[in-house]
Amino acid sequence: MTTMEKLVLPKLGIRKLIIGMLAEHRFFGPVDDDGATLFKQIKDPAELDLTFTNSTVPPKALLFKQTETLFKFSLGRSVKIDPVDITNERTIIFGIRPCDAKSLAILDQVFKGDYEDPFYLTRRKNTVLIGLSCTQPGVNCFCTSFKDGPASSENVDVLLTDIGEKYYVEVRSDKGKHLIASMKELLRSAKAEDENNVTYVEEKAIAAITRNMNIEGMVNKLDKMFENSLWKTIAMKCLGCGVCTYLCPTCNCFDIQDETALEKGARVRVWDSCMYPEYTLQASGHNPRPERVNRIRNRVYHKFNYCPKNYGVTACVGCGRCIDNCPVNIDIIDVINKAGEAKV
Amino acid sequence: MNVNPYQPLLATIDEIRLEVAGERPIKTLKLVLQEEDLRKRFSYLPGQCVMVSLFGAGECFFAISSSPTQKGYIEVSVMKLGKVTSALHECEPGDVIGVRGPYGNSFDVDAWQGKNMVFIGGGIGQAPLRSLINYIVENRKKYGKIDVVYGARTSEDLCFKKELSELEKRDDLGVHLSIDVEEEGWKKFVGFVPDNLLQVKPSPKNTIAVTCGPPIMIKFVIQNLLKLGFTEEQIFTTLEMRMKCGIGKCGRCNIGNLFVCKDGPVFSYKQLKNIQGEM
Amino acid sequence: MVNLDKLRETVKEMLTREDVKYVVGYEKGTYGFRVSPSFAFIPEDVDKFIFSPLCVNNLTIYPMLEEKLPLPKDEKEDARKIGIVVKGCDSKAAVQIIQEKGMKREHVVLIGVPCTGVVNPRKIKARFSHQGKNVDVEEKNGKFVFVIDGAIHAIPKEELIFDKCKHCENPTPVLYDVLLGDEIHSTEKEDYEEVKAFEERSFGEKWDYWKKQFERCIRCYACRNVCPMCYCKKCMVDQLSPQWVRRSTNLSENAAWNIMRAYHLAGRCIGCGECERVCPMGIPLTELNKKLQKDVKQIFSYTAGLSLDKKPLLAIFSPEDPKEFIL
Amino acid sequence: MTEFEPNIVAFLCNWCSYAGADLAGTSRLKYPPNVKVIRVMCSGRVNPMFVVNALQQGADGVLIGGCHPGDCHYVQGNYFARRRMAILKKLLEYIGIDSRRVRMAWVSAAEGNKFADVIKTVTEDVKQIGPMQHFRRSNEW
Repeated sequence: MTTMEKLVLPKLGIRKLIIGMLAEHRFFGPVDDDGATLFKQIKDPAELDLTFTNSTVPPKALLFKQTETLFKFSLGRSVKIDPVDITNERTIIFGIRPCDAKSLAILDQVFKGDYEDPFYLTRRKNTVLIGLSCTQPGVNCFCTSFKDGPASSENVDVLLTDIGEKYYVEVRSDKGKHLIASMKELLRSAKAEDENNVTYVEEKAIAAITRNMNIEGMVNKLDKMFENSLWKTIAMKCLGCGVCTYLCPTCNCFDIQDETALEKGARVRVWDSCMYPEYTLQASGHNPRPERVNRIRNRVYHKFNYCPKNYGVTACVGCGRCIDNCPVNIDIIDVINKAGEAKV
Repeated sequence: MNVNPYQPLLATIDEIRLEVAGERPIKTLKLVLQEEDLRKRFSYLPGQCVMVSLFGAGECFFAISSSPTQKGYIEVSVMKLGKVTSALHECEPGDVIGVRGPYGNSFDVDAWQGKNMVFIGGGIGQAPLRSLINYIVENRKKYGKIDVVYGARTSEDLCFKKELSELEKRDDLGVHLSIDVEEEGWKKFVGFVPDNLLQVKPSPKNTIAVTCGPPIMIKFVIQNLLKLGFTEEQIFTTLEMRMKCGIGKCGRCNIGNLFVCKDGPVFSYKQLKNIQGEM
Repeated sequence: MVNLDKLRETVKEMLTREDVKYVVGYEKGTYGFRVSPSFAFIPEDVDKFIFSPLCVNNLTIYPMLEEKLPLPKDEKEDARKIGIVVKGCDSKAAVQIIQEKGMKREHVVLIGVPCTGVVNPRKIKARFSHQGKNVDVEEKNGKFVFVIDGAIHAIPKEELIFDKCKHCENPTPVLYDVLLGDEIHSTEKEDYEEVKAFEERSFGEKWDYWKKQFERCIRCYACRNVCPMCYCKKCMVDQLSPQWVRRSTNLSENAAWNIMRAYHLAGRCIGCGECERVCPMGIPLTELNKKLQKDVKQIFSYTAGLSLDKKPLLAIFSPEDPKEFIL
Repeated sequence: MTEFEPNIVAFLCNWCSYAGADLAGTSRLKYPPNVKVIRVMCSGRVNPMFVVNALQQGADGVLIGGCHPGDCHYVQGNYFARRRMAILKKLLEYIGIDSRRVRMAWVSAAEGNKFADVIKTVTEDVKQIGPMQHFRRSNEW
């Protein structure tokens, strides 16, 4: 989808733009929540904090909820299932970073397919993504390692880039076009000078990204090093907590459990982590992945070997959250680069 | 978009047969879907599985142990082991549970027509094989020589005893039962299933071997089959992993990049040989 | 803080002993002010070892994380010792685990490091949020000193120090096999000021505060997995039959988790602050731990991690235990 | 508006307080019907998780009944329970739960009256504090 329109929006207009959107949409944006930045529903543009680098919990949590009721049931002799009506309220996620938007494109592939996941896909269909380019990438950002950038707009409907006292507005999809149509009076068409500013801002942001992960030929390399000692070395440090998977925008693993209260109950889907031993523990006591080395190797292979084989895309967008939040500094860039250099 | 693949169809437990008593009890549940037309349209092939859910306890991924030739119902054989299976063992006929599926691939019964078949089962692993065996026995003429090699820890742990004894009476197939430990009154083979297989010594010519049982047994059965001259295309197995969604979304049942619930549970040894992953 | 050569020399010598499997210490991290646990199996691995005010990890977790898988018949378990570099607070964790018979004293070799306070990672990250390149930090006469792109930064300790170090009562490890550097005596006394202040608030105010914190918890269990005292084979939240805590994330289950996590550390938590450091949502978990630490000291005059032969708090009782609340 | 009737869950130790409750019943003593009894073999059996779980599932107050110090059938069960509950009450207070919701009582097998009084006091206190909404399970999904 090439860029349809190139416009600019004076910063003063952003408030009116959002108020216009708040009218008929549930509007989610980055909010400072006691030190952690989260995507929350807001009622007033003032609640937004647009100085954030990236949110602690990725916006994936708005579509693939951490706790989701699949259906309710009543127990007793006559069991009855009452399905949950999957809300299709129109939603806007404002301020989503290009890497998180790409992660949604990756998750689409998992939740589509021969069995479609109605919860995620209904919300996805009814959500408009208004991206915000990164002008100050984080310490561990490495989206440029995946031929993406802090201002790439493939996976958003509208991309805003802060170019000083204006926002450069790129409309990339019909959804975006439709949304912007009703607010045309706030926008003006972009001039050449704005174009230069955008390229300048983008290049400055790209230059600020110092970290690089070399994933050239990584799928084949990993095929050859399943038994390599690198995994054991990394696994020694790992605590097996769920931080890296819970905060990863491309992780989609979940658990399904029943919750009951005497004569009624519900089947609930919750996030799960392949780093927990119970993830693959069988009732017989057999566990195909009993040790941390099996689990951490599986997590790396899932993202850099299995997903490329199954869906043709590396399940990593370079957001750096797993690096920032790992208690023992297991650094996925360091891991993959070491895998690249390993003698096989 | 409102089809919810996680929502099961309601089914009634029509009949419960106790196959094995003792510490590791196994019961076969005969499930009948409540809705008439769904019951007719529910078609499956041997080897496919269903997610059986007991509301309030959870869900389990079971191989359908009845043959598709038996219309109007499906059977699953449940060994009492964990939270949901224990709850299933408390059920009585008439209870209502949930069924969704069929999931996974199946045994390639059409491609195997005209071939000799050898089935090597261990313990509860006989459940998916029973579906296949009964299906092939129903279409006996289409297949060559048939050998059923099945073993369990004790004679009491042998599942589907009645059916096996009927098969033993037939002259157009061989049944080779075994138990792990010597028991008084047991005249057949004593020892592990892989050793029993070596003793039966099926010829690999134009033969398909299908095995299912605990991972450790599958490992040695495959080794012995290779010793007997079977090639990797002739060896098939069904695998078991912890399952939650059954439709390839929840990520946990992977062996390498293959999902047991979607790309399996039936795998050829050729597939498994060059897939790197933990079973 | 400690002479690096002495540290590396001691560890190298330790690795030559046949009864030591490996030694776990600290090495430079991969970016900014990060430090990472480092495992030395052979003397060459030791060249990476460092010790600086950035070394916040409590390494006594590692003996507890070793998975003991069933071994094939002929193989014998490799029961050699594990060497661990421990600061003052870390050593108290080792003492408490040994006191609870979580591990045997002879299973670990403790390399004690007298510690004069470590940097709070959140504070230094807030001030230098875009520091990509790895930085070494040293402590010189009351200041944390480090160089970034040629510019020397010397920041008074109070501004960056970890809160637990402000009133540290045991800068010198309470248990060690070898001590690197001479003992440091502290006259500090933990006064639990913030805890006492918080206790004065009304029930409503207290619940509003904790309600907001518990709602933010995403139940990733990093606080559990980083804690040396959390070494149960099957944590209560992982039990399915009966299932005490549901896996869904809402105020009720999050509150139950946080309450029981804090409760299970009563008389056991030695205040290393790891749980709060690793919480991705920044929930002030040490406040709960310090509250119980204060009460347990006041009511039962019991402090965790100080003596090997004392019995754990909840494994003993005394007739003089408080009884006024009993009808 | 109907008056708030608290839900009290009582873990009564089999040898003393349960027998005391029995005696209160056989002697036809009047005491509020709000209590739901769970018999445990000893007050030392009560895991603080039981108390938190009860509060989650709708209890407004929890009572742990045990034998008088020295009478415990298992000699020290009640001493351990006393120490555990003292700590749990402190923790609950710190997060804003009035600790009069979690009570302990020594009731011997012969103290039917005392059992009735204990139930009255606990029910009155909890009725006065109000319903326990803090972290109750909504079960609404």
